[in-house]
Amino acid sequence: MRLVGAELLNAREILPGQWLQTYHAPALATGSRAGQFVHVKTGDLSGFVLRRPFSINTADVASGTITIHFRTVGRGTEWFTHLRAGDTIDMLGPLGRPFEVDPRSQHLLLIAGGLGMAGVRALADEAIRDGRQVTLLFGAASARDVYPTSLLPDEVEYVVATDDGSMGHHGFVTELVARYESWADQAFACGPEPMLQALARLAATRRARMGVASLGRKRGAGKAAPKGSSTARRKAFLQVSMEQRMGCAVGACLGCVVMGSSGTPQRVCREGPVFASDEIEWEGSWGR
Amino acid sequence: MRLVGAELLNAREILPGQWLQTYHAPALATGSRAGQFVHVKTGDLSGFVLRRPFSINTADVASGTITIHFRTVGRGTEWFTHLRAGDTIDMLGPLGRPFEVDPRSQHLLLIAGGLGMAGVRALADEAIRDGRQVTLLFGAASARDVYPTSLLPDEVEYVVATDDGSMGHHGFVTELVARYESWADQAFACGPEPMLQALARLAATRRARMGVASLGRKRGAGKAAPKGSSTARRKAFLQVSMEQRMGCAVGACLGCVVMGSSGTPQRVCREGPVFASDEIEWEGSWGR
Amino acid sequence: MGSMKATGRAPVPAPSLGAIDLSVDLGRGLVLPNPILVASGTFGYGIEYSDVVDVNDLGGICCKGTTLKARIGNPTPRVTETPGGMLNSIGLQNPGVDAVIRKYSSTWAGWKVPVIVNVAGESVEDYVEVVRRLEGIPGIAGIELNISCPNVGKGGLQFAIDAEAAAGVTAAVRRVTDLPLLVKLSPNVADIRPIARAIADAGADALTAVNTLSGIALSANRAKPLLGNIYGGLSGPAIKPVALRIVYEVAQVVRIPVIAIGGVTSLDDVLDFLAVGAAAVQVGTAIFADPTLPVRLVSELEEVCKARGLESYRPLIGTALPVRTGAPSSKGAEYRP
Amino acid sequence: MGSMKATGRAPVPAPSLGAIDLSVDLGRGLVLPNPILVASGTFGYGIEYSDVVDVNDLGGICCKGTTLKARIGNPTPRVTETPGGMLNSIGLQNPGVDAVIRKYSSTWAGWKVPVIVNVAGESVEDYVEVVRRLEGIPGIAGIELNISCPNVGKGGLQFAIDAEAAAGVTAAVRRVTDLPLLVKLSPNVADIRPIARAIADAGADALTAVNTLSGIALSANRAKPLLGNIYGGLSGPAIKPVALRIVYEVAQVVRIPVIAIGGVTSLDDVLDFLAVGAAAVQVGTAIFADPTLPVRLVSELEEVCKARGLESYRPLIGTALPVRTGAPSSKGAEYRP
Ligand SMILES: Cc1cc2nc3c(=O)[nH]c(=O)nc-3n(C[C@H](O)[C@H](O)[C@H](O)COP(=O)(O)OP(=O)(O)OC[C@H]3O[C@@H](n4cnc5c(N)ncnc54)[C@H](O)[C@@H]3O)c2cc1C
Ligand SMILES: Cc1cc2nc3c(=O)[nH]c(=O)nc-3n(C[C@H](O)[C@H](O)[C@H](O)COP(=O)(O)OP(=O)(O)OC[C@H]3O[C@@H](n4cnc5c(N)ncnc54)[C@H](O)[C@@H]3O)c2cc1C
Ligand SMILES: Cc1cc2nc3c(=O)[nH]c(=O)nc-3n(C[C@H](O)[C@H](O)[C@H](O)COP(=O)(O)O)c2cc1C
Ligand SMILES: Cc1cc2nc3c(=O)[nH]c(=O)nc-3n(C[C@H](O)[C@H](O)[C@H](O)COP(=O)(O)O)c2cc1C
Ligand code: FES
Ligand code: FES
Repeated sequence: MRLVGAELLNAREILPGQWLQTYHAPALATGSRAGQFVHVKTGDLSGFVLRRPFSINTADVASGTITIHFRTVGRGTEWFTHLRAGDTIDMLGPLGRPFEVDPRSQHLLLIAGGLGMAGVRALADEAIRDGRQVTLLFGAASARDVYPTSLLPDEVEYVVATDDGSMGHHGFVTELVARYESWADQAFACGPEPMLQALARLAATRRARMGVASLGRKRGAGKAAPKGSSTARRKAFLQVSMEQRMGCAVGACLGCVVMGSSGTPQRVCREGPVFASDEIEWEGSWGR
Repeated sequence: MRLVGAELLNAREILPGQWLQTYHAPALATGSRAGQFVHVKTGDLSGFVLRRPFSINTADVASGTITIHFRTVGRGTEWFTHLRAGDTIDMLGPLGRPFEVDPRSQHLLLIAGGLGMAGVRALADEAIRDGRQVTLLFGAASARDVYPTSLLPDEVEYVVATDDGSMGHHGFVTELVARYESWADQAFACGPEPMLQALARLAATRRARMGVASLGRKRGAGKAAPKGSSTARRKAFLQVSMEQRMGCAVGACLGCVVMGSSGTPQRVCREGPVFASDEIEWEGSWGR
Repeated sequence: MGSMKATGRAPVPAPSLGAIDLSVDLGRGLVLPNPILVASGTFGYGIEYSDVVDVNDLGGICCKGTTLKARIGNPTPRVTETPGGMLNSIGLQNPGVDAVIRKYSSTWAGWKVPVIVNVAGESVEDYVEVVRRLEGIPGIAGIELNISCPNVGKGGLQFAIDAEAAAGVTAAVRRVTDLPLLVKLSPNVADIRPIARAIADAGADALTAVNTLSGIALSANRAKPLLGNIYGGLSGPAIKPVALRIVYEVAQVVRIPVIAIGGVTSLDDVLDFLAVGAAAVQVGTAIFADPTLPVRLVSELEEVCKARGLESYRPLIGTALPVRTGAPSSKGAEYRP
Repeated sequence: MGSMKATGRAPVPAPSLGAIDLSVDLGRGLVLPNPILVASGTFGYGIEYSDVVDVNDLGGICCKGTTLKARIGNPTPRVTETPGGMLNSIGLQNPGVDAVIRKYSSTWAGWKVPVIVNVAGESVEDYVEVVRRLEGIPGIAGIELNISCPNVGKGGLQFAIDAEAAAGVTAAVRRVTDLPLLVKLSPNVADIRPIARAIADAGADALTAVNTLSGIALSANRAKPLLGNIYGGLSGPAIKPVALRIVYEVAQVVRIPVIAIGGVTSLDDVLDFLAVGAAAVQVGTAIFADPTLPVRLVSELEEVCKARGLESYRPLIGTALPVRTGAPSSKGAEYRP
């Protein structure tokens, strides 16, 4: 984790109200892994008190740049849209724990809902780089909100679902999962909590339903690594990237927790944002 | 008084930490008189709660522009220095009551201390336009803070005093007044309160000291207009432009008062900012 | 009204076709045309902003605090900005009740907008006498008691921080007037609920919440506090979470209308205060930066109702309140953070 | 210390040549290397920011609130931003005093910076037992009592809003420990002075002021409050004028050191709090946006002293306080704005 001055090189509104910004920040480009995020400070005369967390959407070591992809949902995100090329802002990162891909996984299923794309986007690059096959299922409200293919690596199989059927599958992205479940060695998801919850249910029943191709089973039930450890996550079929309002983003304030299946709150900024789906207490009303 | 959107055309740092900004605001350029001010709103994402008051430094009807001249003393004034040409800000104005020049006054003595220049600057233009003679006495800490001659009309006789003697008279600008007191038909001042207080003392004793050329005497003591009326001010030898922290700047909040010699608080934004020197209670500790 | 606040259901007077019913009935015949008022001390006597605001578009005007005798107020400086807010210590400068009546009441009588006179005093007798003089004057639609004043009778203890004193002054004023009586709560207390209940029981027609938080700022050289009066009142967006909390608490323990004040700068703020049970909202500090805000809020509120297919704004009231189960709580301040 | 605060004159230990003496003596052997601490709950256990902050540059660390048993804390959301501030309702999530000692005390023992454990409880017995277990553990330099908690024994009434209860818990804890005892005041009271005096008389070594103001925020759909716990604590620049006022009041009525907290974001804020009588300052919310701020403040404070030709920062303390004439005031809250 570092404090770095990141210079805005380029900003584009890639979708209505959705921005893609490229920053020069070599330390972050080099030091980060897919699934991690940055905590970004607004300007001195902005009057904002808290930083804003954004996933590292892509990282390019060669050019020493990272991108963030965000939607303007409030005053803070709007503030960032007023930045101009050449402006430098203060980023704290890379933060949180990354996605853990099992070395033996060949087929990665990425599932993104809306802005969740920014959460898994970097993993697509990493996986392609490592010679894996990637299918990306993306769900949006309608065609106008669909992330442009042009911004994805050609190698990625990109499947779209829209709530209104204006593009791709008519319905929820989760409905597409069944088709790829057996093909996939592991799945990685980011998006609205109900979507992640639905996926977690599928994952939980997966072994029972399909009997096959669960990495867990392959290596025998015996030597299970401790929950939450990188090893355990690497073995998990489904990893999810969670969101929560944040204060410090370094584990100090306990503002960002989600309830763990262990019964103890887990810090999204420290134990997360990526979790194995079985680490989270999906049922129950705590904090919902 | 109006709410107008003013577009920044041009901004220059004319002295260290002092800025001259030109705004396109026809309604203000046309409708305002020397001595009035504007109450300016900072931007929506700036986090500031109050507007900032600035004298209308100059107004040009032809181009529909006004200028403000300010020093960065805090976060608000700093905010204005970050504006770029083309940005539009919200100005409330013209506000307050202007300087009142007696039609028969030929020789006007303007006295400015530091940023007080912005308070009397427009009066110089008006007086020259009306064919009057203007001597402007200006006091600053040191040569580096002296308002550039190039920004004044050629017709103005410009006399400078500096506290450190690095330019012009070595000492306070008030020490220069004696030389011009008899020449002047009326005097108009803006600057730090101690300076205005010193000038008010001089003005109060003027008739006794000089016996001559007091407009008041010329027209006989009899028919005195009510204190604070434009007529009374027009007859006053010395008019001062006061400063006070402001909320509304329209007379509603009573935040900006100075104690009047009448014993009732006077609103700088409404009865002022210009007052005849004898309207103010200069002695006494109230509000000091 | 109380239950209405809690549930959003209320006898809605049939609105003139198409138009949204924004009217607020505060009782005793005082019906505000809409729920957006301007707060005492921030809009003078209603005339100062007339160049830029048509007062008749407002739901109501609370004029500057008025006392029995004229007051020159506190020494300057009287205002300064703070992060997200401002401090003021005007010290109730005003010409006294008789001059206020003489100078403004006839103008007010000509206005469609109800003018509510904010009344301050240093003893129960002061309040009573001021209100007695306002009683029956055309152009005066109601009274708002500013009880954040020291009770000389009680060694300077503010009426507002003592349930008994607050109820006492309310009851005394109630006895001498049939004017709609609003009482304004102070946020500078550990638990507002017993105070709010006592004032309601003493006969107030409505409560306004909140007045300013007590704070200070320092002069540049730090040799003394900045404000001439040392202490000032904190207002503006900075205090909104506190005001929202207090309205939330008060709305659950009284059955009279609550008028919310504190940091309103946008329609979202208005909707927030309605949601925690306010029947109307006052805008104060925000007027200084944005004089036309209150009038814009009225039309924006109307738009929202239209967009949601509502005939009245009332269903927006109390949506965030727990549905009241049984009697109002009498519990002390719970553990918070 | 008291008179020192009021006058700026104090026995200044001869500083090592050239260097500015920033040390703060809180009594019972606790001498902070400098007057800039980090506030409880905003700096975890001191280890979380270690990548970007060298804790040994700090004047002190107040760790997260610690209770007898482990607490999972409040439901989420737990934090949100407000104008000029933030609301939090963590609900004292912590592993319990024994786990805190086990996990962190040895690390703390290795640090130069004093670690002060912030203690919370729901009964006098809770507080006493937690402190008893902390007593004598290497690495624990002092205790900060967070008394903004409901006193189950008193029907949930917060210790902090009741002078008697506050003094009671202070005295009880005092009896069982020789550790430096700081007690943290709540701003949610009408008059802090009697409470501060009672706590000082009960044996506290220092007071810290202030904790958060009680506030709420609403969820986007306004169906309920945003925070899982409904109520949250308001902190950040928004509350600085209130914190400054409280420190100003407290410093005038007690003779023990006051440590200021509330909205510090710059050296100017530090100097303001010193000027109203604080002997030291805690930085909280500002750390989230600017983790290196506290450390920078230490060197900036040193620079200011150098620039003013001071050998110690102590002459900066209390400059804005009225020179104390006679006994501390026992007057109630004056009329403010
Ligand atoms: C680990 C992580 C990664 C994220 N990555 C992205 C991303 O890549 N792209 C993107 O568009 N958004 C992302 N978000 C959400 C993003 O942080 C919020 O949309 C943003 O903070 C909203 O700020 P605002 O001031 O515009 O909204 P406001 O609602 O005005 O913000 C008010 C407060 O709530 C917080 N807040 C509001 N919504 C959220 C939210 N959904 N999650 C967390 N905090 C919130 C804000 O940070 C602020 O403190 C991420 C969130 C987390 C926790
Ligand atoms: C009628 C009038 C005309 C003015 N004309 C000019 C001008 O032409 N050029 C110029 O440089 N300055 C002028 N001033 C002063 C100018 O308004 C302040 O310098 C400015 O408001 C400071 O804002 P800030 O946020 O930078 O300072 P801060 O100190 O951060 O401001 C804090 C608060 O105090 C107020 N404040 C601080 N200093 C002053 C002051 N001297 N007078 C009034 N309010 C103050 C601010 O408005 C703000 O509300 C004028 C003031 C008045 C009343
Ligand atoms: C300059 C100023 C003067 C005020 N004068 C009064 C007053 O005379 N009587 C009163 O009851 N409240 C007075 N108030 C308090 C406001 O009416 C209001 O309760 C408070 O400012 C909170 O609302 P806001 O945050 O929208 O400003 C004053 C506030 C300000 C800023
Ligand atoms: C996220 C968060 C958690 C906090 N937890 C505690 C706590 O456990 N115990 C405590 O005494 N104060 C706690 N506080 C209050 C702070 O210590 C401090 O008193 C308050 O935030 C005001 O200071 P600030 O404005 O600098 O943040 C917490 C504050 C925040 C923002
Ligand atoms: S945001 Fe502070 S612990 Fe995660
Ligand atoms: S600033 Fe409000 S009355 Fe002058």
